Amino acid sequence: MKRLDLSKLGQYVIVIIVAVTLNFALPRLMPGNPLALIAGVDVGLLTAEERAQIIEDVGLNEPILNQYADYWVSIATGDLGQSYRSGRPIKDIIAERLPWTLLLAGGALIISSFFGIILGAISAWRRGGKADVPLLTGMIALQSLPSFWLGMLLISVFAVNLGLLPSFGAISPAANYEGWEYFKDVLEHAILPIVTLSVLSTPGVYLTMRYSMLEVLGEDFIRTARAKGASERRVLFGHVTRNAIAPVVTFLAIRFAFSFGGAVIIETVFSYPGLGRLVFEAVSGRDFPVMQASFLVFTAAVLIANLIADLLYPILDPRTRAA
Amino acid sequence: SSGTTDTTSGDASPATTAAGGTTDPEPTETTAATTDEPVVVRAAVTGGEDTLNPYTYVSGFPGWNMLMLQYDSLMQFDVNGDPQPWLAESVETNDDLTVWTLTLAEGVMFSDGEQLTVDDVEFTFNYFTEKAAGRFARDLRGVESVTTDGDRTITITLDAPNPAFDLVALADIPIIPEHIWSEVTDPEEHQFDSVTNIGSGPYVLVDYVEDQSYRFEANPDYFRGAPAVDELVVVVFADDSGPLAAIRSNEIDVIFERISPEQIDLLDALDPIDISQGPEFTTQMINFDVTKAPFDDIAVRQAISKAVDRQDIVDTVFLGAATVGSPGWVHPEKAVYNPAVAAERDVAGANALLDEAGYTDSDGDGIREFSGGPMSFEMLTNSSDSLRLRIAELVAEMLAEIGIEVTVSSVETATWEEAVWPGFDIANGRNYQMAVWGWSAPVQANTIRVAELVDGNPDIGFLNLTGFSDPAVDAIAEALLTEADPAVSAQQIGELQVLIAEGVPFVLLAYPDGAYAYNSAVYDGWEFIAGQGIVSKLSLLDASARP
Amino acid sequence: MTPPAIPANRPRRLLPRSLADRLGWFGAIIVGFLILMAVFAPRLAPYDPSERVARPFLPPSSEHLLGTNDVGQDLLSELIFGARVSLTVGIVAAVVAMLIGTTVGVIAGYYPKRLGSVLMRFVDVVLILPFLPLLIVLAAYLGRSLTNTIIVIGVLIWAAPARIIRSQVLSLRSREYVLASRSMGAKDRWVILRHILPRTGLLATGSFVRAISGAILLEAALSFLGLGDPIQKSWGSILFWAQSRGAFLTPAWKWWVLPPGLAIMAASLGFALIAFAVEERINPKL
Amino acid sequence: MTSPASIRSPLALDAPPLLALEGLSIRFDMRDGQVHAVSDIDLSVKPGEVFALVGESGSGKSVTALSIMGLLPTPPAIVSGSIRFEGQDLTTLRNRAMSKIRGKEIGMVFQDPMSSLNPVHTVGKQIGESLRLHFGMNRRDAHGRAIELLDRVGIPDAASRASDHPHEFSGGMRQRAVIAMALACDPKLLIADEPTTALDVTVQSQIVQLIRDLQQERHMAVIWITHDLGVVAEIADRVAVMYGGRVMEQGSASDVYAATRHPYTSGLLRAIPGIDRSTATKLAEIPGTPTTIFAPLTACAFHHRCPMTEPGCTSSVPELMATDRPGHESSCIHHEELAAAGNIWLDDASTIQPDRSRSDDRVIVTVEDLKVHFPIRRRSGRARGTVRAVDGVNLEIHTGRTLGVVGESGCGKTTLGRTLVGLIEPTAGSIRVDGSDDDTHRTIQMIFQDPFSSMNPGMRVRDVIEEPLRILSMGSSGERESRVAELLEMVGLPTDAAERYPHEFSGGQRQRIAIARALAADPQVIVCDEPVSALDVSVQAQIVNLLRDIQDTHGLAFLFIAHDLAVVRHISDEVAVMYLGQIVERSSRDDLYREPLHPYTKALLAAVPVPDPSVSHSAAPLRGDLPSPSNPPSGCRFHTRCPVAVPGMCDTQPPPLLEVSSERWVACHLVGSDQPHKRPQTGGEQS
Ligand SMILES: Nc1ncnc2c1ncn2[C@@H]1O[C@H](COP(=O)(O)OP(=O)(O)OP(=O)(O)O)[C@@H](O)[C@H]1O
Ligand SMILES: Nc1ncnc2c1ncn2[C@@H]1O[C@H](COP(=O)(O)OP(=O)(O)OP(=O)(O)O)[C@@H](O)[C@H]1O
Ligand SMILES: [Mg+2]
Ligand SMILES: [Mg+2]
Repeated sequence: MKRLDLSKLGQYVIVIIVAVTLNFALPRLMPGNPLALIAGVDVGLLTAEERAQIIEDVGLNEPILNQYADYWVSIATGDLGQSYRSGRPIKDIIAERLPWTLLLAGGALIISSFFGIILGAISAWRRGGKADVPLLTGMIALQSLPSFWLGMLLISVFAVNLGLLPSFGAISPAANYEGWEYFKDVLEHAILPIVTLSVLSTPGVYLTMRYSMLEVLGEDFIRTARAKGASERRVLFGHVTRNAIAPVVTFLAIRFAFSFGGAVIIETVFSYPGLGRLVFEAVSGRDFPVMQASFLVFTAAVLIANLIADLLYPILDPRTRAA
Repeated sequence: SSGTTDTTSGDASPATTAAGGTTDPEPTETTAATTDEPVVVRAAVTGGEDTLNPYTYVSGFPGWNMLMLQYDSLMQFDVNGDPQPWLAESVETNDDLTVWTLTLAEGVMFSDGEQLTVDDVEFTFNYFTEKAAGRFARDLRGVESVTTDGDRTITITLDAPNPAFDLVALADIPIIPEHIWSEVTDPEEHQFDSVTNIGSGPYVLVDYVEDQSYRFEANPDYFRGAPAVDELVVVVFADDSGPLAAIRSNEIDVIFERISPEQIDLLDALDPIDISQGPEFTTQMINFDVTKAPFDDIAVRQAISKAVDRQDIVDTVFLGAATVGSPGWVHPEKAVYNPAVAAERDVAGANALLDEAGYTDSDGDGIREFSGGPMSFEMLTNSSDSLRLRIAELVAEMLAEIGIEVTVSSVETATWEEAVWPGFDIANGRNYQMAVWGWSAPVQANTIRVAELVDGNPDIGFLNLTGFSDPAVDAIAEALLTEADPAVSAQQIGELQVLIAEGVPFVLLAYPDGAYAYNSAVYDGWEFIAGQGIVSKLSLLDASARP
Repeated sequence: MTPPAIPANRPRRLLPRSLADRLGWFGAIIVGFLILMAVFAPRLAPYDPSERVARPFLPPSSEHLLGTNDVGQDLLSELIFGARVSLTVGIVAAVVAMLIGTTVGVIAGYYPKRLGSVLMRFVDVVLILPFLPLLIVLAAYLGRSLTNTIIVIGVLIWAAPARIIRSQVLSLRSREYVLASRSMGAKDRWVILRHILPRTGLLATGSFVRAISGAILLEAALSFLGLGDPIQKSWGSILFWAQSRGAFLTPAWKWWVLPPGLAIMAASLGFALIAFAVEERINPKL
Repeated sequence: MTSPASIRSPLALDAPPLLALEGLSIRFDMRDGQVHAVSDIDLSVKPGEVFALVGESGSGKSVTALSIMGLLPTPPAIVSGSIRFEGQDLTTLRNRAMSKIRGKEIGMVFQDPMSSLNPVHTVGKQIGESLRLHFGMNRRDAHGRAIELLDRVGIPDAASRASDHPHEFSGGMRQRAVIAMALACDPKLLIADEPTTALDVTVQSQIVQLIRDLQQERHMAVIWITHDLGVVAEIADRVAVMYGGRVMEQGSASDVYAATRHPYTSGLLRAIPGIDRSTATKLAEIPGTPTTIFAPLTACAFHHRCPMTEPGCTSSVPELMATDRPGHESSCIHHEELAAAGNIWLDDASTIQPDRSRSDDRVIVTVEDLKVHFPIRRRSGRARGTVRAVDGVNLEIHTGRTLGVVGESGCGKTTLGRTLVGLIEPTAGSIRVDGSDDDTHRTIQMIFQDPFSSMNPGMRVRDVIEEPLRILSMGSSGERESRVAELLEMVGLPTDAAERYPHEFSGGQRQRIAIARALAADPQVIVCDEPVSALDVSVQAQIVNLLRDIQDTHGLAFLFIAHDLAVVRHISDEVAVMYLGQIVERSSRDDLYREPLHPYTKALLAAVPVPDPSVSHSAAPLRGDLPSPSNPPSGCRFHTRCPVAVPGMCDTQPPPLLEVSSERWVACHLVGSDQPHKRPQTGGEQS
């Protein structure tokens, strides 16, 4: 592998700086304040001094630039501070939430890439054929489904009416399963949200794959491969798919990062204890440190995904390797 | 009020629960017959409440209610919402309600086996006073001293008469163990867990997964007898529809949140699911900025109050599951309610009022004008409460009939709060014209708190969000706060209701009922406390142990 | 560098495109139908959707084909009028997005060095912006109204078209006819207005239609989360009410939840199909 | 290096044909019409012979080749007739059986070597693939064999290059690799579809040489597809000329060239500028342009453009007929008259071009020490080096005269031209334009190579031609309109063309529009960057003649950039030869072509194919490929490829461009007045 390009790195740095600044500014630009959250209950009963004390305790009275500088320091030291609401270190909170979101996003990534790539390949290979038309139409239709609606309907059908799967949460509450039981429990809870996320992201993979395949199919070297006497199978797997996969992988990387953001709706619908729900709650309560930290995680996810895509691309497509 | 309760029934003697007419065999009998078949109840809440220590719970409801499963207060609400002796066997006061003398019950243990003593009570009062934390410190304002006398007597001296001290403090404050908390110097920073979640209450929090679940185990040595429910699992949902799905799919057994009105009949119709319903003291009202034209004109406010059809709101929005709002603030279920202020819808009267006061539609577009232009206002609601949104829509429809145009603006909750109550301090003024607003149950539960809502002096009327000011109202409100004689106090409240109905500091529309859904096959001993609902230790104790 | 054998008059238009065309027409029919519905809503709808015409929570009947909602408004009428708001928001938000996206894309593509890479970094940032707080911030400063929902959606979705248009402009700016124009002394303004923009237009059409499809979905999601304007009768807000009044779990889902969901899907699908057909046509390689 | 081919018997002329196409027709059924790409042709290829299929763009050559390989997309292609390979009808074979023949029995080389290699696999793997497919070789053996093959096709250091990816190869190396791939299984028939068209003349002659050697070594049959009659003359045993999906003429190479029996063939041959043709006359044109056949033929496909057309030509489709020579067939019903008459083409070729005296011209553009350097950027945008595209060029352009610029691909011709018109900022040096106002754009205009992409497809022809006038704010709209009409007439297009769109025109017509546009602002200099290299030979002549006419009537100066030395010779007054961003020789046209002085010029000229099979060609004149312009060789940039380079001098000191005789500049240590003893033989005395 070639070392990472410096100017590319510089661009990442710029994006990070701007994104972090926005992450800092957005919560503070929002109307409302975190007082109620920090004070706990019945904020109306506080005296003015008590209010001031609370604000001072969390450092919100400091000049905005100092707060901004502190935020950078906290990022640099990896200490993301404490939640206003629970007072717990945000590192711990994120460490608890992230695996669940990763499970959903990862599960959906695997499922949607599996179906998306295979179906996309079939569709492109038999373009305009019996499989392509319904697949294409169906995928575009799936892409048009409102995600929350789909999630709610799935709950309604599979959890409420059929009673097959749990409707909420990541594990059965307070069940304390172990080993295989635990695994099964987690799986059962993850099925509906993963299916919802997958239904939403498969069409994108499919369309990218189909498009990419069609483009490769039009290339001269496919004709060369046939002229060599390669069978259709071999052409498909040895030449077409291999060449078509690079854009799909890039798409998947980005898609994976964005499913973090998409998790907000899905995790709310399924009461799933991931990062998306954390953000939603932090935003409603103006839990500044949690908001900042989780935006940071989102930003990092997108940047890392981009980076991975950038690093993978030359492996998948030798033309882009530095000469 | 004072009274004593027999505390000897500590070891759970089997007793029949209220006739619930369930298909199940009588639950406690089952418990007795097969002791290895514990009663487990799974409850749902919306939004986490954190670690449920006195400094870390989040909301007044159901956070405080869940907190109090682990702790006890000196007094305990009964089904009517009145405080009754609890940890304190007896509660006595002097005539001007400044000295409260309590006798502690015997043999009360914390869940770690330590005895609960008067020292713990004294410690608790001092601790909450010193370590500022909103709710309980405020309760204790005005406490001059707390002294103990022997093993069982505690004397609390107040600097001024406080007729509601039992309600706001004695029945509200959890007694915390000195041997744990004396080492906690900074409770805001301190993190709690099941080791330090030590109380004397009927339950022990044994398991907590943030934003997912709580598991409470019954305290078999509870001083009022072992609870009827052996294990309570509280599941945290992200939104209101999650619990509704889960109770249908049999994944939970009770919802610890009020269900919305349309669900009442639907859920009740399902088989093992029953509904416990009763009056609650939450409110739905219209606020306006009384300091600005035209709401500074009493005629306009009165016209609005006359023009709204409270019954229609109760019928349409709450499908009947609410009480029509009293223009005088006090809930009709309350003893001190003054029936003379009952609301009558009178559109013609409202129009006449406005015409008289000079608000006419001079350009014929159906909207009246005032000095500042057309009477066209924005009414804020918070988008997370859909019933409030509907109320706003209906009010807009109703006010259109008197030539006032209302545009409903639904905003996210914090934004709405910030506009109506900037920084939660009325000194910051107001940034709205009209808003649908509501107070939580405690404000209504303690009737004399009405002073906080209407007094023109910000120190007293710190919940006076509309900026209302009327010397007559102020005078009565302030007198009310220290009135020791219940009869006089009732008289004053009666007058105040009339003044409020006339002065219209806000337009009270309705008091929504509380309705709770539960699976009666699993447990049906739920007790509805007036004004508070079913989420309380009472629901989980044997009927005989309830006050 | 100079393969001389550029195939003369190879008929590009002769390639078979029937599938894309058929799908495109299918999409156009759906969209046409929905637009007619929106335009003639006052005539088609049996009732005024904002008027309480019957008891709340009525199941379907001959008077109210889809029953009534939680305050007794006719659901069918809401659905029909909902097309107005949903389509308007979708289309106008897409216009906003395209205006921003095209401007940024064209400038970034035409000046790819400094200005362009700065702009593209900006696009990157927009793509990773946490949209929930952004939305609340925008709504707080702009107030809550249909116009602002439109602006918010537009601001959220312009980045994708900007990227596509930029890459198109990058390739256009080195086309020989652009070089020809510049060799005649054309200023950037001339080249952009006369050559780049008109040629980008076609591609932008595809992005535009796709953006409409996305904007309709986004409007529905925002309304559903209560971040739109639930007072407006859009399909998303019908679902918001259905959700907040528990209709997903009751038999009412059949007449309260399904129809608006399908309407959103149909609208989004219709535009997506048109976009697909348009893009397929533009790309001669496929 | 034993190959199975060595067992095969030598060429047997009377042997049964290896491949026989009988009644082959190929049609494309599209939704909005049919294209009749090939109509009922019969062809046969004997074992071991080189059979050339010649014709202009769209004549059906590639389609024919693909149908032999069974690689036409069906649908939309519909193939009828039979294709017999060793007696077996390939059209009846299923795909599976066909893949056993593809690659093993018949190998194929495609035109564009870059796109015919799979970018993600190494070159060695791709060559080994057919061995593994057909001989079941294991990975290691296949790789070893691939290295041998690469070595055989002349890739230096084959063992290490085999694990490179295609993008790491230069154009010429890629084509060698593709050839190695096609030959891997030692096929009996090699089909080469325009294998040299994308390559420089220098590389082209290397490849031609290579295939000829391989063909003789292995006794395989080759079908060589090309539009370039020059290349064919060097290699083919037999030739078939196609037009409009029909075979026009077929016979041995010498017969087809020397005793042409079809008007189309003779027209083509005359239209080729030729390196040794007289430049005093105009090029011979074939009027009209090749067209696509949308309906079944009912007449001779060529009758629209043929000077001999008479009713007999349109009454039926003429079949191939035997001519007066054995094995030579023609489909022209007049072939006997042709045999008698010789040339039937209207003799515009005898039109004498006006002679240009040098007395009345003046220098209009002076370029001094021009340098254009490009930073090389990665995908990420970071600079990683510099391409010295133009590196110190001095020249003058004279009014009314043409300066031709030649050189291999990538030597900086285009960059030079674009810098002149202001498209590229020079890195150093100056461009001075005399006798004009400050706006150089009014003085210098440009014509681009690709007539398809140089016009905005969304604009009407009128807008296209008007554009420079509007940009330079010249004339009122009325004046502009009449100017457009005037220009259209000048370039030989009907006035109603103004309202139509560029895509409605053929390549040649579009290039006329481009010329009209360049003339619109009445410039004094026009930079023509490969203006005819995208055009068919028959049309190319029309455009070259048009340019000359316009120059004569308007006294314009041209900078004429081309890689085709014959075309440059025909149009230029003076020629500059570029190598790696520098001019290595500059001289008057006649001197240069008669007596090239610089070894590079000589090599270029030697590589030009001559459309005459009787002229035998010398071996490939130049070694290797053009070095990278980002890292040019030290000293004389040409020393790495120069056959006469003197070590110690040429590789250390850069030779200056010296005026070796009047109006003649050469940059070579071995040429020049100061070193007469080292002057190469050909560099005769100049006065
Ligand atoms: N914009 C550019 N950026 C970087 N390198 C360039 C650029 N334009 C041209 N080059 C490089 O400069 C060199 C000269 O290119 P140029 O196009 O002038 O050659 P040419 O002689 O016209 O070749 P051809 O005959 O193939 O047109 C080549 O190596 C080319 O890759
Ligand atoms: N896949 C296809 N679909 C439709 N028409 C085609 C297709 N391939 C070729 N044709 C048509 O068939 C005719 C012959 O094309 P062919 O590629 O054989 O020409 P050629 O002689 O090889 O020309 P060139 O020199 O441009 O390669 C042309 O008119 C072309 O438009
Ligand atoms: Mg008016
Ligand atoms: Mg008016």
